[in-house]
Amino acid sequence: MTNHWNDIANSDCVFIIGGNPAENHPAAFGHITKAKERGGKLIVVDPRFSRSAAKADVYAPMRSGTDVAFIGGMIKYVIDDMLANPQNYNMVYLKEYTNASYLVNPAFKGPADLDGLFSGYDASKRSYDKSTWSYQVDDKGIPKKDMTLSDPNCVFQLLKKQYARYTADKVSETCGTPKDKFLEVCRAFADTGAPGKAGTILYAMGTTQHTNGSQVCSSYCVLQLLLANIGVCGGGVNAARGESNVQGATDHALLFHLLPGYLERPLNTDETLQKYLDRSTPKWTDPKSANWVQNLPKYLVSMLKAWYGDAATKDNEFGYQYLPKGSDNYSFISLFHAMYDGIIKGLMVWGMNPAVGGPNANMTRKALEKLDWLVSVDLWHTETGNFWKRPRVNPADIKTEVFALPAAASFEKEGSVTNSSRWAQWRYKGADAPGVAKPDLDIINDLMIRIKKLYDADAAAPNRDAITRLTWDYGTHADPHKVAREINGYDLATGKLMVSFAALKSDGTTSCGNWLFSGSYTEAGNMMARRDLDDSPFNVGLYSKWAWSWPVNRRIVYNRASVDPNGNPWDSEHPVIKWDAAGAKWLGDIADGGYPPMAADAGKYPFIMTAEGVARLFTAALPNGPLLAKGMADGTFPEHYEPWESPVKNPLSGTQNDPCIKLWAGEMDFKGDSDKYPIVCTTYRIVEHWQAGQMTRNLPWSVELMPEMFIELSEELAAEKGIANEDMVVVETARGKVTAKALVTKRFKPFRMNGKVIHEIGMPWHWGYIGLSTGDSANVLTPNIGDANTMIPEYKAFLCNVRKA
Amino acid sequence: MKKTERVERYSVMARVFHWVHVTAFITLVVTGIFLYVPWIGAVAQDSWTRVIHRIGAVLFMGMPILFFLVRPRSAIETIKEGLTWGKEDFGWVAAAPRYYFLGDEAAMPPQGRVNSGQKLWFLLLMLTGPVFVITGILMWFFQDTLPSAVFQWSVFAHDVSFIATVCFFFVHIYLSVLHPLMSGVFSSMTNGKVTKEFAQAHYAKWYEEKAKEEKPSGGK
Amino acid sequence: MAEKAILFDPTKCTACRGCQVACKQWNELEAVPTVNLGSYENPPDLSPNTYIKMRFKELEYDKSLEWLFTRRSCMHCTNAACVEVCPTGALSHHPLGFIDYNEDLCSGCGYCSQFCPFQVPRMSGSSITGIRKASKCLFCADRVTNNLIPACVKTCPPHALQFGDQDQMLLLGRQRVKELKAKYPDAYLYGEDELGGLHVMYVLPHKPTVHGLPADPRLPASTTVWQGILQPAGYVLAGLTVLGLGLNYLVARANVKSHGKG
Amino acid sequence: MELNRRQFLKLSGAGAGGALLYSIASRGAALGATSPRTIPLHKKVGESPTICPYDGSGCGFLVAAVNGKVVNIEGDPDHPVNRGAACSKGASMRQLSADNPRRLSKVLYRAPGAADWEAKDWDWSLNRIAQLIKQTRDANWKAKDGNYTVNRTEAIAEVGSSALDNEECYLLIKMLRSLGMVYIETQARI
Repeated sequence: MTNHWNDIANSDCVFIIGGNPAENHPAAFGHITKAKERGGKLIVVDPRFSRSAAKADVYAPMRSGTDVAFIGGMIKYVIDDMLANPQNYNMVYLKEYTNASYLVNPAFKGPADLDGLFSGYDASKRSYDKSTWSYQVDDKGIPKKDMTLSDPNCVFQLLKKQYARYTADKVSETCGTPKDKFLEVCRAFADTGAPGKAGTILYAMGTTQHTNGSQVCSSYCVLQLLLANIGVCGGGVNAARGESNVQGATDHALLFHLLPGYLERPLNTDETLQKYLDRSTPKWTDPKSANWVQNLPKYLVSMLKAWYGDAATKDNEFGYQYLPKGSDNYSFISLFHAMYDGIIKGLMVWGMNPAVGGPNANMTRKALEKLDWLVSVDLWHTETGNFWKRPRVNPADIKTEVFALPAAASFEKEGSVTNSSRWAQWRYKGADAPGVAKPDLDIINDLMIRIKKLYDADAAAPNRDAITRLTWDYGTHADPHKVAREINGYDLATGKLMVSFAALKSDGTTSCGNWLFSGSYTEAGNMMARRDLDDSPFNVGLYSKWAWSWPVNRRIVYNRASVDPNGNPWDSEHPVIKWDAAGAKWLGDIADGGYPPMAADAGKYPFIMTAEGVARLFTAALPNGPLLAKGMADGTFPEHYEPWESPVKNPLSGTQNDPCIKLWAGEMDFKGDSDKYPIVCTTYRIVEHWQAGQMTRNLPWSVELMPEMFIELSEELAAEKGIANEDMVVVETARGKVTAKALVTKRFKPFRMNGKVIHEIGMPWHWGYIGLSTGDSANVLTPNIGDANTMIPEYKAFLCNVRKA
Repeated sequence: MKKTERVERYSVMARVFHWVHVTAFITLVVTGIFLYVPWIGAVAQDSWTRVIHRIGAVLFMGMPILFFLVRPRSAIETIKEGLTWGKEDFGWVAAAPRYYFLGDEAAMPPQGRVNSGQKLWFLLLMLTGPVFVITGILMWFFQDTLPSAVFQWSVFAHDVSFIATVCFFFVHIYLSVLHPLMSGVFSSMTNGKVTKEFAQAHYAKWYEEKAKEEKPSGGK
Repeated sequence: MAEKAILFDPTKCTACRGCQVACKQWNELEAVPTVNLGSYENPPDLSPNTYIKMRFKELEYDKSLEWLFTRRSCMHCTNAACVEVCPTGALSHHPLGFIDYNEDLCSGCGYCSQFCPFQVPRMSGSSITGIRKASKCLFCADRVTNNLIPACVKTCPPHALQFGDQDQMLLLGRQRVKELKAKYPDAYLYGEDELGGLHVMYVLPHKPTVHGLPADPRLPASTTVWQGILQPAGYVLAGLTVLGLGLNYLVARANVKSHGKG
Repeated sequence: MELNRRQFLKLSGAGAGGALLYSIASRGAALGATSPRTIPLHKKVGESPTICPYDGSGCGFLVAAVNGKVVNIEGDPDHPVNRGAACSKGASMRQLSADNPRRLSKVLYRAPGAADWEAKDWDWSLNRIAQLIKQTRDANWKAKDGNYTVNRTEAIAEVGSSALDNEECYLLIKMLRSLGMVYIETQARI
């Protein structure tokens, strides 16, 4: 989230798309209700009428997988309205705080010119040469601008051209949304473009779980930037995260492509620390840009100091060579393919249940059989840990050695978790764990102590120092406070805890396990455990003294965009920050960088985390910097592509699918075509259950509320197929089939697109074969196909057929 | 001293049935009254009165049925007797106030085996008994299947029967035990016999018929 | 002591059903075995282990779809049939307005469950043996008499449930109804007048029957006739009978003696 | 119009023979009808702050336990995100506790080909896992990829966990990367 949960209450319009907070983030609805009580509007766009939609002022149905078309249409609406009525929009924000005025390489061509493709596409590699995705720069390397936004090569004009095709009629034809509903959404949300007004976009996995999911997110950013809704109270692009610490797990880089704090992993070619830093540190010559990420070397070296302590010296590149290097894609789908192919022999599963949660579950489960060993650490028996006794397999045929390690529950141990608002919150031990179950921290610690002992005794082991020299001084029972302090970091000269990452150094004199969390545990104490409800000075719900928010306790990121170039808030009623000229300091939230307002001599552009210092409506590909600085894989603007499995031809271009998605050709990878599978299927969660189900399908109270797997379909489709409510039905895709009870409902309606009727059905994906409540897993149906940038699977839109069982 | 001559009014069987029925009835009244009189309701907590009420109900329903099975003829005769109203009965109604208040025995026409008051008591029970039983069964076994209005009106009807029966029950006990004219009646339900004088005074018609019957049969 | 009330606003309810579980959690109620009945709704009905449940209903209104969520639990009536008919005092009016239920006193007669105009109280145990207890929403009596709010209200994320002084809740409810009138001409504050005022009031956008509520809940006629007429009449009759018999005894004893009979 | 029982009696019962009886009889009910019961809380409400383990809202809860066993969990009324509220999942959190017989309370091991689990102790299991990790890592070590020194193993993977605390995530990634692992994924990817 750019903003935070409480801030939703400040919004004039809450736009929920690709999410369903009433069911998956119910606490959000406390704040949404407040926004509505203040007169705010609630818009919900969703393929089905969800419990969130039930509370909406405006609900618009949209066929799964057509998000970019929908948002693109809104962008067109806003641009057209902006040109007609500029007084209704914050043009200063657009011109000064975004790259709308930046001139782009004239060689750049977009989908409007190239039938859905951007310049530089290489079909054989399914990737782009991004050299034309660049700015025109002057002799100092600073991009050229046209502040009138009229140069045909300026970002604004390119944006306008990109979305000129996305007319309301085209949106309706593509998304199946009735035109009047679409325009109602446009009008309601465009109203937040006025200075002092704010609209927020609240989304979740309905946005991301598409082959172009990253570009859907980008489309939200473009829309919000046009409406000047980033950085302000009640605005932002807010991802509602689905697990209590999925934010923290991401921050701490339990992902193949990252190191803690969103530092990029070393690639094969990063032979030295210097090479790595040169490649991943963004360089920018515009003096008004803070380009904060140029501090990256300080963060990486401090992390290495935390990991390797005295063994990390300038002479050995601070232990950089201890880190593994890799350039391949090791993401989730790749991982299970590698397992299926026998490359992966051992798997550790920590509080996760991929046999239910991963796509193409039949393949996932089959892949597990190839393992030599599997360790599952959990509170429960899971489908993953028990794959060898799943229905229709003979355990004797499966030679995998399996461990089920009992872990303590959240309230049976002490530590911190980071919520969607980026708040790291400390929680305490309130009860005892059952039997010999113990905290994961102890399990990890105990295991690593044993591993280190084995390597201490084996001088011939490869790259042994990486293990033996790793600092691991947590004793027999690791103290979470000690670990939290290591994450926060120390000034190694004084032994004092760091106050913030601003003081980290690249010379090895500071340590910090994760720069983003620097400041969370200081000499003043454990900031994450704070419980002070003081909301001064502006009383806009920042609660700056409650827990601790990364970065540096900033509650709303990009908050320098909430003020005009002189530091005065656009919305004086809900200021995030405000420049106190007399005191020469910012009041309110922790400002993005301590610099004075932009208009001042020493002032900086507001978006300190981009190299440019302004927000990107056009995602240029910069030569250096972290992943995103190098541009998106699949274009500079979000462009609509159909889901991998779609019942229609792309109405917006001749390019059917995202051209950069990786296509898999394993023996269990199947694609269904619309002749055999004409119905769109989507999967989702319901409030009564959680994720892969082990945390709720074992709880009698949760099971009582939602006892069985079910499949939701429209009355129209049910009539067509002769299905009555409560009938057992079979849903089949190219990958598998599930049988479950039919729930015939008015909440799904057929989409009428240009005369063609497209049916969509949906089902929750919580069930599996282990637990108090069992049932077929929806992910038996889902395809192994991922987003072009992140490889997140396309769970939300695929093709199926349905019949009475 | 010479024994007073006694005549048998009720057989052993009749007396056993009577007392078992009385026991059941009193059990039902006592366990039922808790639902009627709130300030003693607290005694009824934890359902023990409900259990006993059900046992009492079985006895209460069971005794007449058993009686029918064991002595079908006398059961039918008893019913006939209760339903047969002659001029003595209307005479009884006219004479009752003087008779019961002033002891004016002369005003009272001679009565049969049971007097008209007893017939009334019997008729009332013939009426309320089935009401108790039917509404009781409805409330007992069908409360979850039938509309709650059935239960509600069953409670009502059960209560109407309860009030009527209890009031008449007071009269019954009073006349059997306390009323000065009736001092001999209680023994008829204990040892089954009444004195000849009592029989002649209260059930003249019956006594005479009985005396006639006994002669031809040779008597004892 | 000001009477307390719960105000339920279905237009804010998202049917997360936190209330259903929070109630079970606080009151130590076990889960009921269920199956999917072709809807999100479950358990199918109130029961001794379910004091509160949400009803789900799909409805086309004004050319758009609505999904109505309605609370189903004890309404804590002012004119409460259950209290009227409870013979043991197990059900009573608490000074804070709610229907206090003292399970210890319950004799298991089941009258409350049969006379309630909302069919709320449920019996646990056996109607055959009669060994059973009534059960229903307790208004979290232990919480509210210790300055805590009821578990269902506390847990409600979208503030669809509110708790406070009855007059305060009335004001809030009326205000909310006024706001809803523009879109819903039938909007109505259910519980303001019903049964002398309910201590659980609903802000209804539609007519009560659309939400599955009785349009005009009343004490059943049987309650009035039974409790209001028959019961006192019974006392009167019994009293008159006893009086009459006593009188007879006095008169008869004197007269029968004077007749010289023994 | 409805007359309640007491009103009716005032009107009709007065003067009748049973009125006295009734007034005695109904006094109990009258008292019962307004019993000012103050009911002691039947259990502790909460004492130990925690954060919900379900979605990413980060709602606050309070755990009350007696002798280490949970007796109550409900929303933390001070917490700014939820102000004491809890959805059906949060409200059911108590059934995650040790009282739930479905919780794993033993270290379980399934030998290759075995039809069921067997209980083991921590010591044996962690030693065995450590050995398996070392064997697999060392036997599948990739020091070079082409000309580049890469020092990694692709034979061991880890997935999860967004259910861990930050401190646990940090120690886990520190451990995994030191082992040269690259197949590391969490729920964020799916």
